[in-house]
Amino acid sequence: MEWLAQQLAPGLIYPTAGALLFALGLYGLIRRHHLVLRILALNIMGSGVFMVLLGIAARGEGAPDPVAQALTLTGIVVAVSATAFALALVVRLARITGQAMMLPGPPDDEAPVDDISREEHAPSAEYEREHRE
Amino acid sequence: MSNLLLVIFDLVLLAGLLGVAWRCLASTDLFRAVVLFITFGLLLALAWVRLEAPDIALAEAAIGAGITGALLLVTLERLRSIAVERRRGRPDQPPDPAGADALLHALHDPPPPRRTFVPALSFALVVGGLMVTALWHQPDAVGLEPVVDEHMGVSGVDHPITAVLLNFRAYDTFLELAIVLIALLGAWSLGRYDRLPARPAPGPILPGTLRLLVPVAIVTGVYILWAGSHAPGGAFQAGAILGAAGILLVLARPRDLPMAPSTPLRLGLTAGVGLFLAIGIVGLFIGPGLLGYPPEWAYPLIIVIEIAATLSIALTLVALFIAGRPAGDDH
Amino acid sequence: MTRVAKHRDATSRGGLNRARARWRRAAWTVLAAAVLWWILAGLDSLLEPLALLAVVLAGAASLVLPTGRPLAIRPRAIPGLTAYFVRASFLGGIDIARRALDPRLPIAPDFIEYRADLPHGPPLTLFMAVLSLLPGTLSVRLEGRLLTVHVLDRHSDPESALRDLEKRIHAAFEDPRQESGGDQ
Amino acid sequence: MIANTLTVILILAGLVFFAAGTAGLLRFPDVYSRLHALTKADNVGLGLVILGLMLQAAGPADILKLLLIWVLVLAAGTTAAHMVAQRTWTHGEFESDR
Repeated sequence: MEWLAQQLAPGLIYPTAGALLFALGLYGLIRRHHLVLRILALNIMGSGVFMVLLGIAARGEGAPDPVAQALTLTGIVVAVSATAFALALVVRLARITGQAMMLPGPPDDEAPVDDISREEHAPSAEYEREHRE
Repeated sequence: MSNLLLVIFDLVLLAGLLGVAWRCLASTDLFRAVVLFITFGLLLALAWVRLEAPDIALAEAAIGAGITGALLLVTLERLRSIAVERRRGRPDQPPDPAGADALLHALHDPPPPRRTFVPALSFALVVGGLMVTALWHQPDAVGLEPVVDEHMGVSGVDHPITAVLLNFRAYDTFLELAIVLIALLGAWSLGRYDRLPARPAPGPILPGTLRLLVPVAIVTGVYILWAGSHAPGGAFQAGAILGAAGILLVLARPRDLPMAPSTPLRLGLTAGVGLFLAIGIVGLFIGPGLLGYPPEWAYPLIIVIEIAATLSIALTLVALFIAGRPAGDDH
Repeated sequence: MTRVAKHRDATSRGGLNRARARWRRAAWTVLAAAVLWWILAGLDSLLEPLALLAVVLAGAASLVLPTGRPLAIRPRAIPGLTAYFVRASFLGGIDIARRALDPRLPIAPDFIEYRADLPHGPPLTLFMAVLSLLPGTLSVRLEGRLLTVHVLDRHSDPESALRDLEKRIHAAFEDPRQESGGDQ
Repeated sequence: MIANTLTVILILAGLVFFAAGTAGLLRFPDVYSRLHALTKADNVGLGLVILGLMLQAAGPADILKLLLIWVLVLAAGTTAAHMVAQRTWTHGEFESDR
């Protein structure tokens, strides 16, 4: 019982769960195609990293390590800004190409990728108009 | 007994977190994924409380769950409206039903192809396994807590996290404010302000609630800022609360709300970085070095920087939600 | 702030009334903000610069935000109304909990239309807000004074409960149609 | 001692309401009915929890703080329920919804 409680101390299971969250996010990042889902996966990976940091900071006796906590706090604000920028990029991409996905690679698709991208990625009328002004 | 209860709490919470994250990343419907992600953020805030990190719990609840959730939802709404617009066509553009269908379809991501299953799973397992192994074999770190404790006297504040953020590691915080600003510049460089797609429901209820909530958010935000010098709180959390209030206002868009003019808006957006840098450079010339303060001046300087940073963070979060340069820019 | 100035210049009696109501509201907001600071931080920090900043900002926000119509609730009516709300929301919770936990799920959802004879402004807003706390009713949409209400059980006679609520709110407010004639 | 017992009873009763609200959220057939479950049951649940915590409060400021939390959640909950109901009325249920 005593041994089990030691193995389940917050300083150990939270970092472990953080590592699992990171791995889970990585798995989602590789497998999903929609860019918004990929951004969610990146955020979950980030949360895993925060959990590892804070879990380790809470190890041992006494107050948790304030430097790790301050770093995490900084990280959360950076994460939300990066997410916002990434989402703005996704919207822009959708506006120009009509796609919010990573285009699948050639072996997946009958049409070679270049055919799609040449037409779709050409500056749209809207893009032109905006940059003429 | 209480120990056992806590262990059960930990296990249930972590299982819930992993389960929600899994369902979020596995869902084919994006709206569902976003809602699950918001739930994930709220559970995460609970985990931070359990790890004795109330500062981060505050920030996570306000930013991770609240503001990121709002950003994601408005993005889905934007993607939907782009699809509708494509289908209808615009004066200078013929309708494009194929593209519109692709995009509408894209709000439901199909299940991933089978062939990526094994490589993705094995890669994730290897990385996760390595991390867990490393974490289990790491010695109990002493951490920097004693060092911070020793120097609290010269930091100018009584809360270790604020001391680290605004004094001991002011570089990090300064650069972080710069990154937040750069993210906004990036979003602005993508195009002009484009109208929010979702119109709020008309009627008296929302304005009535806003009249109650906005003053409360202002007082609470400033209180959190004030509390940061001796208790959990500070510029980031305060900025997040005020930013959330700003996003609510933008969403409700009361007709007669004056829009912030461009120049003050830009000054406000850069106030945090600018003031931080100015004070930091003064420090360079009078002795304590770049981004250092003389101990007797530390408290007032930290408060002034924090006020500016709060303003900048709040405004930047609102601007990132709106995305795109302000409309008033061009005329 | 410019809007406030504009309102002061307004020559019509309604405009003057509105400007006065706006400043009165700002004063109340400042007071409420001070109380809120006391609740959050304690009394001894109320004179610190940041506390003053918070209070002033809250007051300024109430000046900038669209005001809506002046609140003309009778102070004497507040305790009675509050007690009614607490009781009603408690009954509403019990009612919903009973229905949700009952294995037969005894609900018969439906929409009804209800014509509220309350003036626009705080009385009607309060009516719509509180309606959603009563047992089995949820306000969905307002068009003019015609309210679409979702009822959880159409056999439970929701109309009489709504009429009762309306009567109470009506009694608690001074009728702004008589108090400030310039208000549209 | 009596205060502590009462606190435990009130909080447990509050949890029952939260559970009932969640049951309603899962069992009710459409968006509107689920909104009923969420707003009403959770308001009472939170009210009971807050009442229980008030018995443990250190002073009037703490009591008012708890009361304020309840009022704010009440206002936000009613507003959110109304907004969701109204959006559903004009736009229909989300495609993803059941």
